[in-house]
Amino acid sequence: GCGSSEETAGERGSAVSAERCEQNEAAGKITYMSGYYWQASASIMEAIAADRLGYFNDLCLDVELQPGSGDVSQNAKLIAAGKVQVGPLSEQDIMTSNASGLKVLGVSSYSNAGLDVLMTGTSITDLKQLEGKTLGHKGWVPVGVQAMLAEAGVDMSKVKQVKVGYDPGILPRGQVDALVGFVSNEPNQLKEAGEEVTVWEPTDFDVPGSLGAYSVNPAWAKKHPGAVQDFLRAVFKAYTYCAASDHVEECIGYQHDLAGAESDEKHETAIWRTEVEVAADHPLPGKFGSVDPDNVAALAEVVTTYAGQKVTPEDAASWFDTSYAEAVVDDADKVIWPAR
Amino acid sequence: MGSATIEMHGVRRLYEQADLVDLIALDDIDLTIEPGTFVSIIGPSGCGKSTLLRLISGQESADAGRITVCGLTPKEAAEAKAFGFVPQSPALLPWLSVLGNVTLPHKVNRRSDRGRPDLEALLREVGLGESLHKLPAELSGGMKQRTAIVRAFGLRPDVLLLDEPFGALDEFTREALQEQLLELWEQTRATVVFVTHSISEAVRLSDKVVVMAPRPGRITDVIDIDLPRPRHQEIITSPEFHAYELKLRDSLRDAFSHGEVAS
Amino acid sequence: MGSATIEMHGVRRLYEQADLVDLIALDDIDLTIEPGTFVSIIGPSGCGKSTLLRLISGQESADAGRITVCGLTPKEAAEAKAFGFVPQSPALLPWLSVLGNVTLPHKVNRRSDRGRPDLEALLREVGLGESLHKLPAELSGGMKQRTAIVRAFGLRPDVLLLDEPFGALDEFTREALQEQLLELWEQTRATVVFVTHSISEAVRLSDKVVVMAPRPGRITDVIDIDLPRPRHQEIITSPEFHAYELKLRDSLRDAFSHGEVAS
Amino acid sequence: MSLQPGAPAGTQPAPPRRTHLLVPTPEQLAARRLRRRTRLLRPAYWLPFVLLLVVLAIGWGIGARQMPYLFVPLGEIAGVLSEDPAYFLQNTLVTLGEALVGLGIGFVAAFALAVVVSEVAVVRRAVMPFAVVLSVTPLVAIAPLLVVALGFGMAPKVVLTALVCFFPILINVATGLRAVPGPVLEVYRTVAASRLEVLRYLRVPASLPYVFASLRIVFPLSMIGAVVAELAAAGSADGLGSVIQVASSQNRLATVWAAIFVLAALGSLLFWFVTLAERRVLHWHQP
Amino acid sequence: MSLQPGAPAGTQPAPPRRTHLLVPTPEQLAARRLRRRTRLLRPAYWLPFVLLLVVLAIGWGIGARQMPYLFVPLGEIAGVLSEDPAYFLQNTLVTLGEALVGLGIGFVAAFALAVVVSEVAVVRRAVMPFAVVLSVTPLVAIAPLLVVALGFGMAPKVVLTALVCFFPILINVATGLRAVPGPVLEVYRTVAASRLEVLRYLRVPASLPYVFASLRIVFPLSMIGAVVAELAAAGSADGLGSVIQVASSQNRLATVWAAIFVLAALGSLLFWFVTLAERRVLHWHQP
Ligand SMILES: Nc1ncnc2c1ncn2[C@@H]1O[C@H](COP(=O)(O)OP(=O)(O)OP(=O)(O)O)[C@@H](O)[C@H]1O
Ligand SMILES: Nc1ncnc2c1ncn2[C@@H]1O[C@H](COP(=O)(O)OP(=O)(O)OP(=O)(O)O)[C@@H](O)[C@H]1O
Ligand SMILES: [Mg+2]
Ligand SMILES: [Mg+2]
Repeated sequence: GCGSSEETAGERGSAVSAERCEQNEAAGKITYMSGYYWQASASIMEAIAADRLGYFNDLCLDVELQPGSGDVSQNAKLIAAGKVQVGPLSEQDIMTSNASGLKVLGVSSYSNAGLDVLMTGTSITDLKQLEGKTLGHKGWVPVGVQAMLAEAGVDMSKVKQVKVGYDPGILPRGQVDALVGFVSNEPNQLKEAGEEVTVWEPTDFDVPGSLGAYSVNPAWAKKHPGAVQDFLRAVFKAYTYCAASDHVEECIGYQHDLAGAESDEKHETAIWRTEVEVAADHPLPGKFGSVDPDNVAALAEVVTTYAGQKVTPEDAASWFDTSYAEAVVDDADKVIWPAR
Repeated sequence: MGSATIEMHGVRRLYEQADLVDLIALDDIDLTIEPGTFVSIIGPSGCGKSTLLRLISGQESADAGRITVCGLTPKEAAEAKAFGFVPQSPALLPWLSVLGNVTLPHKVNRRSDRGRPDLEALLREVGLGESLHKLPAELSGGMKQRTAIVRAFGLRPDVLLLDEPFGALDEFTREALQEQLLELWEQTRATVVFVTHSISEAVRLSDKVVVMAPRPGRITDVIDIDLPRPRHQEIITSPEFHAYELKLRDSLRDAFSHGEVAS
Repeated sequence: MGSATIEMHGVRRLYEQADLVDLIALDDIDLTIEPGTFVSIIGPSGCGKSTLLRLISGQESADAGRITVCGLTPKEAAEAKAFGFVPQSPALLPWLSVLGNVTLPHKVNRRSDRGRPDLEALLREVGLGESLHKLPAELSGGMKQRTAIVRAFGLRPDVLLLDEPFGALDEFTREALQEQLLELWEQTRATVVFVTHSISEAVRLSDKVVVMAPRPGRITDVIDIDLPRPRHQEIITSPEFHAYELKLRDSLRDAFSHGEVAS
Repeated sequence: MSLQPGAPAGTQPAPPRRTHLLVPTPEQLAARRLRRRTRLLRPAYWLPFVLLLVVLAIGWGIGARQMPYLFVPLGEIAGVLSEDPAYFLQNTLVTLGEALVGLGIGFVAAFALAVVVSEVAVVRRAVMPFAVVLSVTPLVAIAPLLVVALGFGMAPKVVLTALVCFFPILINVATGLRAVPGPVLEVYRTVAASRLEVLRYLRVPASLPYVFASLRIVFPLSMIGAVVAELAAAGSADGLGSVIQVASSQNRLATVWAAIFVLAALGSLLFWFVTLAERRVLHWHQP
Repeated sequence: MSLQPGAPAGTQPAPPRRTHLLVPTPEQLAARRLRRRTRLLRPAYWLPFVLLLVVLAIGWGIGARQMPYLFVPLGEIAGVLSEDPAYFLQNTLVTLGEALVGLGIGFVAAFALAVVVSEVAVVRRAVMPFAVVLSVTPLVAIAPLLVVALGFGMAPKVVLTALVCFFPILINVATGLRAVPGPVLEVYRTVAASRLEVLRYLRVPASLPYVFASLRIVFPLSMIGAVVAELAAAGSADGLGSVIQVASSQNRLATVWAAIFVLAALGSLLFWFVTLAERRVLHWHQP
């Protein structure tokens, strides 16, 4: 390295050798697009923090942050088209995208627990009670939730499905009986509004998922493997930093600067804390930040069953490459910093 | 009610212009039109001929003076459906046939004391028998204007007002329509007020010609035409006719130079 | 080039109708117009007067026969900028001033062998001196038509074509414009072809009147008018004038009855 | 009648002398008839269109190869359409239904308001500024809120479509009701026609050409309104807008393009249908 | 000149006798002037509008109480606006910028095509059917694809706005270029004016009223286009469309309504601006 320590970040190339610095610079401008605006979610929050803490700069990475619209398929298209080099895509989304011809490569994740959940009124004590009732979703029901409902023995043909907007208030108002959401978002909103709901998590039904997964454009990754590694190095370090209770407020501050005055700090803090907690409760079997091959195989089956796209475990394995993440984390699950 | 007297005393009509000054469109008009007579009004453009018709038919009110039609105010006379009006353009409704155009005014003019005349016969009489069900777009200019005349006559009005009805027609069509107008009038003997630009037309048709001058709009002369009726087309080659034309021309020239009129 | 002879021999013009039958708009037209003469064309509506003008100016081609203007084909003559045209409506561009309207044709008509006349002087001569910079919307009908005439005269054309230029004007304005037209013509001595509906207008203006009849459009009579020039307004009250009017009227009546014309 | 002119050429049954007409021989006539009938079949008419079509199709093909995440080979799109036409038909009918019901409601409301507005100055002064504001408001942004207010099913889509169609109809009809020429009004005012009679016999018929002009705009617009509502606000997963949304979320681009093509074709059809209906109804009107 | 008519009334400097005019006394004149100047201030003009405004505001208030998840008290909306006006101003400028650039591009393209189409029949027959198809295509559905093709930043928004504005301008201008009266064309054809001259001196000026008619439509439409693009397409989080999207996802209804109100106000302003510009530029034109 260039002899700089962890504490004195901020000088260009301070955490990387001159040679590697040159290589990273050769990778050019790296466009990162978030999953959903500047929400304080895993895979967004730490990218913002890495930028603001100067980690990208320390590694000679020229990263430009772009907010995504929340449309997963569009994010996948942008990565496949090379308009975006790095972005969050859940492992199941990586599979469905590749299955429909969009080449994206999964490179990391924080946990096998999914964030997609189902919320119901407290009167629902068994998911089977949803038969004959109305279920609201934002365009489609995520495969994880579908798998959970199937595990619970629900006959989906007996559930009326409707597309709804962003307002979770329709659940307590009784316009729908069940509502698809994110574990970190809607339940917190409803709690804050003083509404009691039951949250059903697919993880509790042993349905595989993923949390905070990153994907990259495969052609670009092949050309610049060092840049992929160092990008992950920076965001992993930032994740660890922001996950520490002492730093949450600071990191939310960075997020708030980008999201603007209208962003609700309290709510964003709740999102971040929830997701970090889920990840901590369901750690990966392998190294921190890697991709679990067993999880991928299990997800391939779920996708084949519920997304209507045939994905063999072999295909699925070829769409992930865990070597980038494994190269930047040591055996004690500590991010290697500075780069060797 | 029968045919009707029109009386105007000291009538004045003002229009406020864009510069806030009042334009005197008509000033100090005194005119009595006997029942059943055919009166033409002639004068340069802008002398207030159309304004005069609008005052008689109650579409506008005078700013000074008094107007009566059969002893009623113009508005009352219009309510009593005393008027028929033929404008310069035929003003037919393009979506109605000739017959439809002629009968529509009756739908809005149900007056108890007179039945509806046989409009088809009237149309046939003016040579439109084969065009009853044609649309205006399929008619020549003269045919349209004949339809407009029958539309007004069909109302059997006490007062028939015509505002340059033949202005857009060529000379021969015009003469033919003048003849038909006279024949229809001789059947009904309504009181007719006929606005025209043409000297020979005024002489041919009228019992009396009112000459007007502009700025302000006023009556400068009233000339009686003592030619025998019925007046057929040949009359216009007669020396008496020519003499009346010359007399009217002189009177009109005065009106023009007095008014320093725009062309 | 100077003033120009127009010759037509056996000219015929057909229009295919909606029912696929050919309408003979003009048939067997033989006509020679001497250079510098003023020729009027009169006839019932639809007898092909406008078609004749369009053929002479090369806007349409004859289906049979031969037309020459100064020995050239009409298209060549138009390319050589031989024509000036005054339509029935003044056809001014509403966004240009009087002066702008009169000068625009020169921009598209740069002919080397004649300079641009003093258009402002010409406009002043016809009484538009104070209106040079007015827009058409601010002008009366007569003023607009005078602008259209100056626009054509300003081109110093060899052949001036006028298609019922005064049809929309009242009698007195019309007479005043006739006078101005004659004066301008006497200055330039262009060959003039003047289409009209009015008998007295044709007699007043022309050296020669061509009478046409419709169905098919054809020439039925050519009458020479041997009245002295300059002809001022008083001439129309003279007995000679009246005699010519009657003669032309008779000739026209024949054209009307022959043609069984629509009105 | 001493000098009664006859009817114009071609309108009398058989005038005695018709030398002004050059009746073609039966062979000529047949040739002319054929020429006219086959006018639209002549290459000069359809060739430019077909050529551009081919150029665009080739361009599309190249695009599909260059940007496979954006364009899809036309064959694939056709394949999707022909594989399950019932699916597309059913969803098309849903969207069409929403569009037409919304258009109907919007039309009745706009026409009624146009009549009131053109008759009562007070209402005009009150309403028209708001109508302008409504026309410039991006209704897409309101669509999600409408769902919340009106629940699922057709209601929010119909309301959005009605709102989208409202303004063009209002403006056109209000203009059309004023399109009665002054002299005609004078004629009927001299026989003391009531306001209602003037409205019924003069103003409403005179407004028909304007009504059709507005229909030519709002018929396709209503489809767009319904799709926007489905995209932004959807309730049930029916309709072409929902098809696009779901397929696009699953990266089934061929289905997305198939739905867009169906929409464009349907919109063109509606446009052409109004044009045809106008020619029928307004045979008296020559623009 | 023996009989030279003078100029019409009111246009000569000071005709000798003006008894046809009744010049009011200075007091009368002052009163009339005041009356005319204050015309728009008279209650008959603004009262109906204000009354309806009040009624709507009250209705809104009731709605806000009945459906709090849909309407927000106006006070709250005003609060949001006044709290951080810079935020709204900046986002408004972004959307306005996208809208105007897109409009500019769409205008130039549509005008150029209209000229070509009106001059060359072959191009007309080839292009017009596709223009109709384009006009009936729901571009919203294509917006996400445009982002993929064009990347982030203004490009996809500008292109979408240009596409939205394209058709109304094309149709209007193509009509306008044909609006030269026949007799005028005849006059200039008899002096053998070239096609280019006819285009430049006759057709283009004659089309101006139609150009303005289309601008009255597309100025507000361009704002809607930009917002739709922002709503449907990812990219930067700027612009009022993004404000609506983000706020709506966070259930900050007051901000959503504030942004919609800003959009409606801005659209009305653009509409009014075009109307004003038209009155200036087309002083020669009386519709
Ligand atoms: N509604 C109006 N507002 C203002 N001025 C008017 C109005 N109607 C007519 N005038 C003016 O009143 C005068 C008389 O107009 P009017 O139409 O009666 O003349 P006219 O004799 O019928 O002319 P023309 O022969 O051209 O029809 C003209 O100067 C005209 O400009
Ligand atoms: N472009 C055309 N297509 C078909 N028929 C035409 C065309 N132009 C003129 N005609 C027909 O040719 C005949 C002569 O028309 P033209 O306009 O020359 O008559 P005109 O003497 O000028 O009549 P008017 O006095 O009414 O102007 C008419 O029967 C007319 O219907
Ligand atoms: Mg008048
Ligand atoms: Mg003609």
